[in-house]
Amino acid sequence: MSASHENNHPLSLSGEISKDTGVVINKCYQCGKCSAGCPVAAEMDYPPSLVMRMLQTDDSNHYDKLLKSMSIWLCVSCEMCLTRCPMEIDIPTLMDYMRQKSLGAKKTNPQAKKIISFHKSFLDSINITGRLYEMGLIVDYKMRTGAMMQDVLIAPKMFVKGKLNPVPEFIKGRKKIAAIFNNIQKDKKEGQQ
Amino acid sequence: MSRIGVFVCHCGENISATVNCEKVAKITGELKGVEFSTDYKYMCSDPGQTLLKEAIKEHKLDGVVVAACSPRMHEPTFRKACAEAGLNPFLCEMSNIREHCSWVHPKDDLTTEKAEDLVRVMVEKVKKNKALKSIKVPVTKTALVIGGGIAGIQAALDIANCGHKVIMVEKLPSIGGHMSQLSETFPTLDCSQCILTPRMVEIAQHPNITLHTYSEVESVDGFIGNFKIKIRKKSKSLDEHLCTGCGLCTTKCPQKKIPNEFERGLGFRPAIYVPFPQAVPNKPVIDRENCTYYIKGKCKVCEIVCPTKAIRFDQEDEVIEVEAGAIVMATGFDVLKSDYFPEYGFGKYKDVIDGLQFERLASASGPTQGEIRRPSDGQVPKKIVFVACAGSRDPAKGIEYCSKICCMYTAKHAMLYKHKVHDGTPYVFYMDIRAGGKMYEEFVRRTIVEDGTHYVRGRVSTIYEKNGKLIVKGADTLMGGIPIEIEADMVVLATAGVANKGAEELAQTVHISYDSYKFFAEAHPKLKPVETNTAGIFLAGACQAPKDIPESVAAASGAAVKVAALFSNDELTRDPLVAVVNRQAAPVYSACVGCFLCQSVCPYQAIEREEIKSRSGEIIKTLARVNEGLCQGCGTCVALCRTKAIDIHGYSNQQVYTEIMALLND
Amino acid sequence: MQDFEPKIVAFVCNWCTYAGADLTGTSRIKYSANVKIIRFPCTGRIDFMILMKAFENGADGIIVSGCHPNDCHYSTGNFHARRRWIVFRNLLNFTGIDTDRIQFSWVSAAEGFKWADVVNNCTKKIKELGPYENYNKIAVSTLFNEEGTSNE
Amino acid sequence: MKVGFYPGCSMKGGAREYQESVSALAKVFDIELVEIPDWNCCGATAAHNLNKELSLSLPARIMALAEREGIKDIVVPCAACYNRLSVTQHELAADPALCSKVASLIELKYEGTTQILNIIQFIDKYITDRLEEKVVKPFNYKTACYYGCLLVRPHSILKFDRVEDPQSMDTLVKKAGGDAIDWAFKTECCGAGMSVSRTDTVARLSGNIMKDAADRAAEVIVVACPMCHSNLDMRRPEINKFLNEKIDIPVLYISQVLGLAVGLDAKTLGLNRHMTEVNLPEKPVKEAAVTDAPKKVVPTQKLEA
Ligand SMILES: Cc1cc2nc3c(=O)[nH]c(=O)nc-3n(C[C@H](O)[C@H](O)[C@H](O)COP(=O)(O)OP(=O)(O)OC[C@H]3O[C@@H](n4cnc5c(N)ncnc54)[C@H](O)[C@@H]3O)c2cc1C
Ligand SMILES: Cc1cc2nc3c(=O)[nH]c(=O)nc-3n(C[C@H](O)[C@H](O)[C@H](O)COP(=O)(O)OP(=O)(O)OC[C@H]3O[C@@H](n4cnc5c(N)ncnc54)[C@H](O)[C@@H]3O)c2cc1C
Ligand code: SF4
Ligand code: SF4
Ligand code: SF4
Ligand code: SF4
Ligand code: SF4
Ligand code: SF4
Ligand code: SF4
Ligand code: SF4
Repeated sequence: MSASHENNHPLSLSGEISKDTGVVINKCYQCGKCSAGCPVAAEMDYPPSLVMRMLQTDDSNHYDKLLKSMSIWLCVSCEMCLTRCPMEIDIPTLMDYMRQKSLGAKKTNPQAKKIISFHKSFLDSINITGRLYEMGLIVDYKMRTGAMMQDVLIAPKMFVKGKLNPVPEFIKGRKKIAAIFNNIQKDKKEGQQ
Repeated sequence: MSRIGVFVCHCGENISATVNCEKVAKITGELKGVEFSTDYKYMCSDPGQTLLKEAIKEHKLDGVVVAACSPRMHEPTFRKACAEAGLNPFLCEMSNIREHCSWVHPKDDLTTEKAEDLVRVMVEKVKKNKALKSIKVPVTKTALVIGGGIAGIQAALDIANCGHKVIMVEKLPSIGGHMSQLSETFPTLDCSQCILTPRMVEIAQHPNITLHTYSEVESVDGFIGNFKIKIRKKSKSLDEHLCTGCGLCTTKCPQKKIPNEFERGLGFRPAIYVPFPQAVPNKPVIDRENCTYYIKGKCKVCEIVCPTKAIRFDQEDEVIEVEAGAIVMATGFDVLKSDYFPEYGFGKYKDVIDGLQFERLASASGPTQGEIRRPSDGQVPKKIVFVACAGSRDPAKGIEYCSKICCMYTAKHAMLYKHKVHDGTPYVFYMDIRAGGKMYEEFVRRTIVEDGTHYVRGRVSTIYEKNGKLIVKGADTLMGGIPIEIEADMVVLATAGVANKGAEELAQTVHISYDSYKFFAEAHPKLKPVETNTAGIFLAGACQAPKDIPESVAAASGAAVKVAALFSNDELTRDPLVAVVNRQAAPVYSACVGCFLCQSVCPYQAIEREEIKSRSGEIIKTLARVNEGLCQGCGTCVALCRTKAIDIHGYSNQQVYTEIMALLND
Repeated sequence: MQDFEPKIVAFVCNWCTYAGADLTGTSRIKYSANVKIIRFPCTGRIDFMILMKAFENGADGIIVSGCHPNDCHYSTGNFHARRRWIVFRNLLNFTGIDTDRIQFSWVSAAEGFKWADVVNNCTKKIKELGPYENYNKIAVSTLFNEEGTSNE
Repeated sequence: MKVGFYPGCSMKGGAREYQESVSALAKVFDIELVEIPDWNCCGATAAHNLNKELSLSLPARIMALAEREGIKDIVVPCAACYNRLSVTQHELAADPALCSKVASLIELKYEGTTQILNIIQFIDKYITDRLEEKVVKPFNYKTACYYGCLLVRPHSILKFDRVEDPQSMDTLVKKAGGDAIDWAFKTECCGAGMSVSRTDTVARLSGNIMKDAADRAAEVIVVACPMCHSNLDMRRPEINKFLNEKIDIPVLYISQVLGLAVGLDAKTLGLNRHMTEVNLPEKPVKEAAVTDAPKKVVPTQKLEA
């Protein structure tokens, strides 16, 4: 009985995303509660409920717009939307997914440069030392973004308060960490071929 | 059985065009036990039936097979004809050689052979048929109505006006239900009390109706036509015959600050109280949990002031037993309360209220005499937000369904607000507007177009208090989901309609089924909406699912007609195609081993326990017994019984096996 | 195998599929004459002894058909039938009974076309499978001695 | 008593005082915090924003190292790290294939047997029973407990406290003799990891939080997360600019509040390291300061099925 009821249609775009993320996109009934509670919805080009709607259309143009949007980068993963969604739709996971797709397809919004740079600098720091080296992170970030003057005023104060470490801490297993980064990188490349 | 008659019908040409009817008659006439066989042009016509009747008499037939159309069409016709000729109607069977044969196959030998097969099957089956008597059950022409809301009131009056007795049981001190709490009612804005109160009074005065308020059903035994019910009449601490309802006691009672349930906590009442001014009966009860005398052992002010000496502090609960032939469930619904909406601050902020509280504020007899004032400081709210679907359509919170009434009452609330606070601004946050009723959509449009209510399509995420205002954070999905914030003075949540708290237990007490939301379940969602799976028990109103007043009343009248139909005869006659548990001589008594698997699957609770006792009263064996009054003949129990102790008339194991063998072994 | 005319028995409920098959007739939709119907009050009445009896007496295929879920005239009979089937299918497979020869379907009183489809598809399938000669009576009798006749 | 300890990167840098106060507090209650040897960064927001496998591998390595040391309980004071570790544990438990993949990536055995405790769970498990008897200097201030996002969300995984209007930190503050106020922004987002890359957003979000606390006359804000702390404390100039007013309410870690209550001095607790000066006025110890009967708290629940 069961086999004949299974859906054998080729996967739609939203079906594909649902399969990859486990989030059933069509469950969203556009109530808007996510947008109402999202702390950054006001700054987003597409508030979370609209993101859901765009995914539901199965229209690749809309998906493309999302990959190029600021919304996916402005989302701070605060989980408020998921917490209050009547349908328990995991938007944060979708946001993670689209961020990674956006990077992979090199479609990132130019205005998101700062945010992405920060994340990248952050990961670089871990890659190199195994831990976050805040001073290094800031320097690296400034190099990437050219935001040389940002926060120059608080750095000395932080330093005085003992909040900025002048020298990075290297963990013993940092080679292991680098290996993790490498393995993942390798997997990715293989996956793409 | 060996004198069977076979009658093959041509149905004009409908059958004979593809089936060789004469041949079928001839061949099956040769079957063992067939005494007579013939074919005829129209078996169901008068001459056809006469042919059948005469053959029965002439050939002393003890079994009849009519090979013709679908039994769903003419089985009753031929069974009746048999009965008229003196043959037990259940010894007549039909072979469907039209719908299942001549109409669906081409004219060839195979088709005729199939017709022969089909006749042979029935010939063999009818040999195993038993003469059965229709089941007759006496009927007690009294109805029990549980619940005295508008649905119960309507059902009780309709039944009573048909001339039958009605016993009404209401849990609270007064009948009236939720409708008595409403201000004005959509879609016409009738004053709720004005249309309800006369009917409440009618209940109290109707010679056919006995009303038990402050009472609950404790147990229900028996079956359709013959229920036995125990009712617990809770003590009112009052001799109702002496009390004149003067109300003096209620004004003198020193306990004055008890939150008033009827006002949904927006007002207070004393310990001895009448729930609301138009209550029926209009006599007080003492709330023992809050009465000083019951708590501390002294006070008795009410007793002292009562001019008729009606107070009875030592009165005890009374359990009475009544008999009824039918039961109408009309226990209504409730709305979600409590801490269910922490994100909306419900229960935390005084000015976040529910729909029923708003009804009380809008009601001319309510705590504010009908003025919309917010509970915290009595100010008139200038900006008010209504939140629809609060809890409904919210799988995360466990309620997936639409509560159906809230779209309409929210539109009504916005309209009433606007009529009372002309310079106020009402907002409604909604997901969809469900206004599918007569004049409903027009009503909602009026709220929007004429009264200028702002409808915002989006769900509210959170509400918090800031400097005496309620900040409502919502979104406008018609604007792409942009977040919006409203600084409101008051918020009304259209909280979900849910089943009553004790609904599940009550359903178990009266033996009816309920759905996963604990609303009572109808027998069929389309064609038996007021019946339950238990014969003789009917549903009225919002105990089945959230319903508005028109629907509740319609269902109640529907249930009343079902009851009246049931009461229209002194006895119930039912098809005897029911299950039976086999019985044998002692010491076996029955093949039944008392596993009661059958009981667990019967959709109609038709299987009972029967104890076989020795002379000394010792229980020797416990068996299953089918209550003929309840069994609907589905046969599920038969399929389940491992020892084949239970069987079903008309589709017995023997009959079915015979049919299979006859069909396959030609 | 060209002229193999399989014997197929259909066990159907009175309220949905029997009425549906009536409608097939009323609509004069043609189907193969191999299938013959035995009427039951409800699919809930149909136990496995009945299916076995059919095989025992030489049926090549069986159709069991009743109301759609939630439409059962007796509200739950078809659920019991379904549950029983799920439990028993494995057992039947295990004892070597060809469960491919038993087809379950839902046909409502309005689905005249569907009934014809069900019958035709089943006939086609059973024709492909050929006559059921391997039916193993011994296996079945052991099965029922050990397990009783049915279970939920 | 020995308990595993994962400080996380920020407690080695920007949130140094959090580590100092947690350590000092543990010491008062004779608890030895054993730092997981050679721990690495959990990857924080960056990893799960950019790379899912990385975001699981980094926390998995931490827990695997702890397992290797035979550590059962790991205290993770940083709410962000706590969240990452818990979510990783949850996801790996749910997907054995993914779990073995990650184990091979980190080249360590991973079983998922450790118990991840946030700072409040740690205190509840090891300290609360003995807290009240040790209070020598009741923390007599109107306190707004700020939980932020990552301590309570997603509730389906963390299952910690009520997701709306949580109470656990309030209870601790009350036990320390404080007056935990009712306010509306307990779990609103402060801007999280956007501190550097979207300072404007952080100023707005954190500003709204500060404003509500100020409106309700809070004297202190208490947090349990270095990220929340840095946004509310370090970004105060930007916040004040956004609000166009000067709010100087200090932001303390819960460990500092309890530390003060049990008599530790400001220096030991690292109060001097905050960017917004901590100038709490001395208050006379009220007799029976905690008379308010605790509010009855009904947990958020689904309607019983
Ligand atoms: C805020 C609000 C506004 C509304 N406005 C409108 C409107 O404008 N127009 C409209 O058409 N509808 C309106 N409705 C809907 C209307 O209230 C219901 O349709 C109606 O009350 C249903 O009637 P009922 O008799 O089925 O149930 P109820 O009114 O709930 O009555 C049930 C009765 O049964 C009693 N009872 C319960 N359990 C037991 C028990 N175990 N034993 C004995 N007695 C028991 C109860 O005490 C009660 O008296 C509104 C509803 C709400 C919540
Ligand atoms: C497209 C569509 C789909 C639907 N789907 C569903 C569904 O899935 N589920 C559901 O529950 N409902 C459905 N409905 C609604 C359903 O059809 C109606 O609820 C139902 O048919 C109403 O029954 P009725 O007897 O009141 O009226 P009708 O079905 O209209 O019957 C009225 C009868 O009265 C006769 N009549 C009319 N005038 C006279 C006269 N002057 N004298 C004598 N006889 C007269 C007519 O010929 C007719 O036989 C659907 C309706 C439509 C249009
Ligand atoms: S809250 Fe959930 S259901 Fe509502 S719009 Fe957002 S994702 Fe969709
Ligand atoms: S997780 Fe992202 S989308 Fe969801 S509420 Fe937070 S910021 Fe908005
Ligand atoms: S109890 Fe006495 S005082 Fe009270 S209403 Fe009845 S008659 Fe009046
Ligand atoms: S005895 Fe009870 S009910 Fe009577 S007046 Fe005193 S408190 Fe009121
Ligand atoms: S009736 Fe309207 S408000 Fe009520 S649950 Fe349904 S859609 Fe929501
Ligand atoms: S008219 Fe029909 S389709 Fe339109 S809203 Fe009403 S019920 Fe829905
Ligand atoms: S009739 Fe059969 S199923 Fe029912 S109790 Fe007896 S043995 Fe069990
Ligand atoms: S035949 Fe059906 S209704 Fe009758 S007793 Fe058996 S299961 Fe119950």
